[in-house]
Amino acid sequence: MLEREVVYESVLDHDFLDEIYSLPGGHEIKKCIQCGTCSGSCPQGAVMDYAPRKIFSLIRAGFRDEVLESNTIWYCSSCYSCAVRCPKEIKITDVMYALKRIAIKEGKAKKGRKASALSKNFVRMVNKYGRNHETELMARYILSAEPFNALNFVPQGWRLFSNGRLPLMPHKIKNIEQLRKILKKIDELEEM
Amino acid sequence: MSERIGVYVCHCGTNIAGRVDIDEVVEFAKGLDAVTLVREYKFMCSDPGQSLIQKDIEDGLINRVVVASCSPLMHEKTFRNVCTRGGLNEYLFTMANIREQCSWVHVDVERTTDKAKGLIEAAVRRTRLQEPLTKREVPINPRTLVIGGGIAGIQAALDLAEAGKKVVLVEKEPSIGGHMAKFDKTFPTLDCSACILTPKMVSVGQHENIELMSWSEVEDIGGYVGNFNVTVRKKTRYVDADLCNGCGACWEKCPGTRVPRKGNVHEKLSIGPTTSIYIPFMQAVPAIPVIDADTCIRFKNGKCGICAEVCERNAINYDMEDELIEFEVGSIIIATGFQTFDPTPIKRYGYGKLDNVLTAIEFEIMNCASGSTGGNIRMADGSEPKSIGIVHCVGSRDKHYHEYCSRVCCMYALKYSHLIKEKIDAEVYEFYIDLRCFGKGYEEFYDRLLGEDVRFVRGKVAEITEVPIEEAEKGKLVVEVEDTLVGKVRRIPLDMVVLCTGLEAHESLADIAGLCSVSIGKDGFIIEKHPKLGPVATTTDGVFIAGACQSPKDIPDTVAQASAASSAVLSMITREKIEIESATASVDEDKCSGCKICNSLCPYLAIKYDEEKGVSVVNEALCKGCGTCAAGCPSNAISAKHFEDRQIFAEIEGILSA
Amino acid sequence: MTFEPKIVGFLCNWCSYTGADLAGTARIKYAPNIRSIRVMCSGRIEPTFIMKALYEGADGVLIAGCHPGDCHYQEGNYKALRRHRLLKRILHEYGVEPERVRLEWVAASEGERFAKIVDEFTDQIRELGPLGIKDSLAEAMKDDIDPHEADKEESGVANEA
Amino acid sequence: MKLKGGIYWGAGCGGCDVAVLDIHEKILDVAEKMDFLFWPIAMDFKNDDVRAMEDGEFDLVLYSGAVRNSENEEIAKLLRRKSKTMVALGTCAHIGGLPSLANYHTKQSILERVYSETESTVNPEGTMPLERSTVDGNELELPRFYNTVKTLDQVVDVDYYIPGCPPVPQQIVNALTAVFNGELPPKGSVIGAGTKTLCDECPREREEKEISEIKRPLNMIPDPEKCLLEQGLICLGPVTREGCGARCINSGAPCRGCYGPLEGVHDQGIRMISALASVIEPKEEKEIDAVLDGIVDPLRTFHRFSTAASILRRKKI
Amino acid sequence: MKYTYYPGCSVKSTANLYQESIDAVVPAMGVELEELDDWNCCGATAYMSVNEMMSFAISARNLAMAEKFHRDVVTPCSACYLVLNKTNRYFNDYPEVRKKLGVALEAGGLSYSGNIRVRHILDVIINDVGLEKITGLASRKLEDLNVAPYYGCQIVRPMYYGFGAGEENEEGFDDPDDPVCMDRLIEATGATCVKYSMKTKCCGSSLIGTEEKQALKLCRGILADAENNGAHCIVTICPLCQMNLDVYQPKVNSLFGTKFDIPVIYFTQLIGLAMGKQPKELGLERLAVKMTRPMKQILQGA
Repeated sequence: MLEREVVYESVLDHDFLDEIYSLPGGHEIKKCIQCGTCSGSCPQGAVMDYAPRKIFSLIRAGFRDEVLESNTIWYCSSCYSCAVRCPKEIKITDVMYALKRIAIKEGKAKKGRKASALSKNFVRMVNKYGRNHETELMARYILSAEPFNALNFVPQGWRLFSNGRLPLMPHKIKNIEQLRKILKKIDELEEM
Repeated sequence: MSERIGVYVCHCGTNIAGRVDIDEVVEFAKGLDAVTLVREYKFMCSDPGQSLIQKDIEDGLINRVVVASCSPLMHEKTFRNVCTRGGLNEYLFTMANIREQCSWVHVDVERTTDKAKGLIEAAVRRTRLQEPLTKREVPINPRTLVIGGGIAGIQAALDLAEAGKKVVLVEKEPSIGGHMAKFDKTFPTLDCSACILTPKMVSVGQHENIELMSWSEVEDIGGYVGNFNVTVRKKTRYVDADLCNGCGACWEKCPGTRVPRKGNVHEKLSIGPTTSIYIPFMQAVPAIPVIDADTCIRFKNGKCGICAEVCERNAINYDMEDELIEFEVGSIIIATGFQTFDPTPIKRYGYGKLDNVLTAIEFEIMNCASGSTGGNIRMADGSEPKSIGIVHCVGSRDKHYHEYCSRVCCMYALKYSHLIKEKIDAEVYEFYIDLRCFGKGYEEFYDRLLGEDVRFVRGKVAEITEVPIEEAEKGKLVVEVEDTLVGKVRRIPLDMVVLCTGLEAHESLADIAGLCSVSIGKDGFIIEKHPKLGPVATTTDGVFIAGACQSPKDIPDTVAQASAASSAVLSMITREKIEIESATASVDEDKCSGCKICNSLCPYLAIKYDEEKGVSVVNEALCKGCGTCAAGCPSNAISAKHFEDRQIFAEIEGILSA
Repeated sequence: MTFEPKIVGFLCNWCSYTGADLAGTARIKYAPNIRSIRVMCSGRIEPTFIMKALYEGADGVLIAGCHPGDCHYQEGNYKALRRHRLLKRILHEYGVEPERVRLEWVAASEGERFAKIVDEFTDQIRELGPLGIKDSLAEAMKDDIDPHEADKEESGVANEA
Repeated sequence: MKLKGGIYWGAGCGGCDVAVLDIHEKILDVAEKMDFLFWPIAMDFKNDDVRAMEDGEFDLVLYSGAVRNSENEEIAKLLRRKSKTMVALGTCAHIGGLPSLANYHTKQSILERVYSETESTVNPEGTMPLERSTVDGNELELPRFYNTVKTLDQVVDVDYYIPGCPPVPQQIVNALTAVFNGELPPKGSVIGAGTKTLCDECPREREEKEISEIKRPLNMIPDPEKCLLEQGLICLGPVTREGCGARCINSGAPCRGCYGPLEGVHDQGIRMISALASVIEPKEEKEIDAVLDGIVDPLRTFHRFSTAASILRRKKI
Repeated sequence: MKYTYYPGCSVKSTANLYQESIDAVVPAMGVELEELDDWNCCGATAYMSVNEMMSFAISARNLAMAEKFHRDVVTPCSACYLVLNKTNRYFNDYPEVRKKLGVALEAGGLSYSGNIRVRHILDVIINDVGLEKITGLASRKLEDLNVAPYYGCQIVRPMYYGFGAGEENEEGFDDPDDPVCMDRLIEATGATCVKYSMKTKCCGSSLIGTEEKQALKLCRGILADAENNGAHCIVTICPLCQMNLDVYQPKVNSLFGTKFDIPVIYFTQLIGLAMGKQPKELGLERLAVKMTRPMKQILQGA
């Protein structure tokens, strides 16, 4: 049997591009001309495994796991600098969101363990109260993601608390049931 | 004689047959009223296809023709000619477009076939009611108007003049020459731009067949092919052209200061005098100065008059006014050229804010040996840059600005690299997305540059900043860019950055196009008659295009198109007569009550009210057949020939029946 | 089976018909529900044509001309616009949803846009359902029969049978 | 031999019959040439008497009014059978007339409006007309009320039309004279009216039109010399056949279109829409709409007399 | 001028000082903010990372509730501003989104037609109230106060703004790379505007919990550029930016060995100061990085 260490087509996922393409806002992705404006504009470009431009070429070529397991998507801080500059008007930030969701759903968010923990806790908070409750969010997040690093958060917490900026009690919206009904309906629709 | 319609269904290879069930369509057509003959053929437009129709007409089998094939915009003319050759009036023919608007755009064979049937039935029903129309011919005025005196206009005007035809060349600037007059060298051969352009400019100025109207603008165009009426505004120069001998005494002594362009610290870069009375550059044709009234001291406070004093020929006249000149021509060549994209809106490139960020045109003038820097490349502080970045695709290939590729930037950018390397000892970076070196000798030029140690970085520049992070960046412009081939974001400190601004349609083009009734595409350029087969003609007969008014072009392509346009004009003039639209509107005087509703509807003023008869009358020579008046006529007295109500009603019935 | 509307397009020669051709040249796919009639200018399009098309069975009518300012005949499209604005005001009283008659500007360069408009319009009309003017007329007339005549006819039919 | 004539009044106001009487002493000339055997408004002659006649026995029948119910239709068909020449007299028979405005409603909604909804109606039992009812043991019958008002030629074959609401008496005289002298134009023609539109006989001065505001007669006093349309009044003169002598216009009121459209015009009201919109001044959608807002009830303004003859004929049900 | 007010979660907690200053200054401008009853969280960046459609749905609930008032919605938070606008954009541009949201809202007894404009309070103050009015209200002399305007990233992202189907507000209300509206506002208050480059660079707020070091690096860049250009304080418009640059400033110092001491205040606090209000009325004492001595001196007119 011959052997050559190259990337074989059989290991690539050629449906990945269309998967992203078919999402609302994903349409422009096929138009990328690999100019690099996004990477050059990204504040985190340097620390990412692959800067945004390369993410697009990886998606095109079908390197599904490389994309979903990269730290890139978790380093995106949603500043939209890339998206606002992209000459092809690709909604880059929105694509990053889509990748985050797929990664979380498929359990590929290893490098985004903390970010996904924070996001999930945030969602739990909103679903519970209708609003975010900073204090509880941070407490839950630290417990679930960084229990050994809890002390790190204390000084900031104190600075907020001592200046009267950290309410201890959550605010629950009156019609939380309505919000939940809406969410439940979305859930049903997404299932279909 | 009853109607005997022949229906000819074209396969167009598989273009139609691949999506439309031809057999079914043929069977269907056979069953339609008045259809006496149905044939199918692989390519109706081919010689054998055409002969098929011609023979059927000649044999007396049919007296009306329907061809179901491509778009009438493609082949209506072809098949009309077939009818004429066969001895049938060409207006007894209709095309059913079952390709562009049917087989090419739909997927489902059954439904596409159904649609084809509907379109054919519509055509058949309409054809039954069509009436023969007589061709009209009008004489062609052999004089031509050329709008724009850049290299395109110059070339077109000279070609025509050399053929012995009269030309009026209108240029809105004080001199002809256009952008090419500002260039030092031209790619890829590096010829001296002035050396090749100046002789042509001089011939224009001296040619007995060319009437040059510089510092003039076209105000109005009326009429139609072969017979256009043109009104030109000759702007006042405040200098009598008949007296002035171009000695230059006036601008040498003028105390006023004119700013050639607004933008940044380089706004005074100029290839001509920056005085208030000026010629745009030394080789100007005509070499007659113009007073810039905005900066002239005389016009500001009446306190000067030096130019008039020094003029030995008393050519200065501060009271001169604009003149309107009217004349007639038979054809028009639009050669309004381009303007460069203004990069000010792209804030992240800092143009206008960062002194040493220049546009391509500024850099071009800076390089021009006869310009204000004497061809020396200098920073705002006068010193020589040690490193220069050249940024490609500024305003091009970008949905926020222009989606198209400006086509010339890659090559002029490479030319800059070469000029810089030739003139000074500086590092040069080319920041590009793709290098498009497609013309004759272009790739070879790129190859040459690769050997000249130019640093190529593949990546669109994200940002140009003056905020340093490293010591070496202090006092420099820093380009942030992803080097996409390396996959790293780089920061590159530079002394000067040149923005390769794209080409866009000249701001005057939309007005000119409106005057000539030609369409502008969404890119802002003129839409040619056909992108491949009619690149110099427009949708308006008698109006042709040359150069960058059609799309961004380099000099060789522009010159080629200009010559093509002039030869198209020549072939038209040589015919001396031209057929014009027969499908005009006409008024049935027995029905018209003279309500005057139609009188204001005609954009060509072809409808006049006849006081004596008390009815409105259409001047068919002026009518272009739009049919607006017919639709507005409340009494059905006006009919739009070939688009009569009953014909369209029949079409509606047909299109909905199958 | 889903309802497939019949749509008649009236396209001006210079912009919209050319734009529709461009969609073809570029092989952009769109719904086959539209069948177009070419006129030289959108200014030629009489509201009468539209009523006629609706009467003859069109479920929707698309009028397309050059963008404002771009008319090949300078101003024909403004006339089309004004006629359309006025016509729309009366349609609902005929029981015709005004959305069934749509005016769009399509430039010669806008093949993609033409396709998009057709698809969108087709969906919209599909949602509105069939117009069926003739059926509705027949339905309305069904009752408009002299009861005696009807008796006679019925018995007549019975006799023949 | 004296000719035999008949006059019938379908769904209409009777104005056409009055117009016939309004030919004054000329009626004597007519009576000399023709015997009117059937004229319900003026004399007693039963339907059965007509039925008893030979087919084609009438030389001329003038039918006025639209066809609105089964009786109208029955008589129209009967008269058609019995006459050589059938003339639609007046706007209603010609193009539907005012009664055909009912086509924007349904039979049901009209009955409800008339028998229960109108402000002056007291009908607590909700009594509605019945086609058949029994009174004192006798079965009574009413003609069927139609959903759709029709023109005469939508029901029977019509030979000629005399338009107008009502027709100008002189026109009736002209038409009758033509019949008497055997000088009839081709079948299907409009007789007694012109071939051009009203503008032809309108005495007002006309210019090119650019309308920037639509006005109503109650809000202005129009210039007596100038075209009313140019002054912003909706005048249907341009889409209406001449022949009336510009009656309304001469009294300062705009034409409302009773003489119907010219030959070849498929829909009078829609044609007016096209003509009027053509000469409205603005180009911007909003400004156009602002001008059009001045037209109160555009549909019934343009189709006041011609709904039954319009392309769509009635509101979709 | 009456608006429907959508404060957002932060303004009700960690950014309560923002709210205090808004309450203190807007009445004088003739602006009336009526808080949307029972509003819920917009979803911010975090919700979007888990479920896009639900994120749009919770946003849409707010828009639907606001629609019946037929007034513009005003929010002081850049994140809420972007998220609500983006929801509008997707709702109007993507029929599948519109459909789903319509059905979901219906389940909650609500409906939305996509016609609510969401605006940032900065936009309202600059474009509806107008700078002349601000100048007119300014009584305290601030010309010695060097203020660095920090716009942050999410306020100038025109691709999501404009409203109605297919309609795009090409320009947003300022340029994405070089916004100047707050510069003008600072000048209108009488203070001196500091020109510096980092005014639209991301502060890393959404990374602060997860990739703290990276976020702090971004903060450092902004603080350094402002300091190098002589800023006494930074003025911001977003609760998330403020918290990052203010509360985490000591941490930036300890991590990178810098000595930043730059108060980060809200633009409404600056306006309040110009109007002559006391720091306490404006919530200024709640800052983590307290007002510096030079700053206090300037305020006292010394």
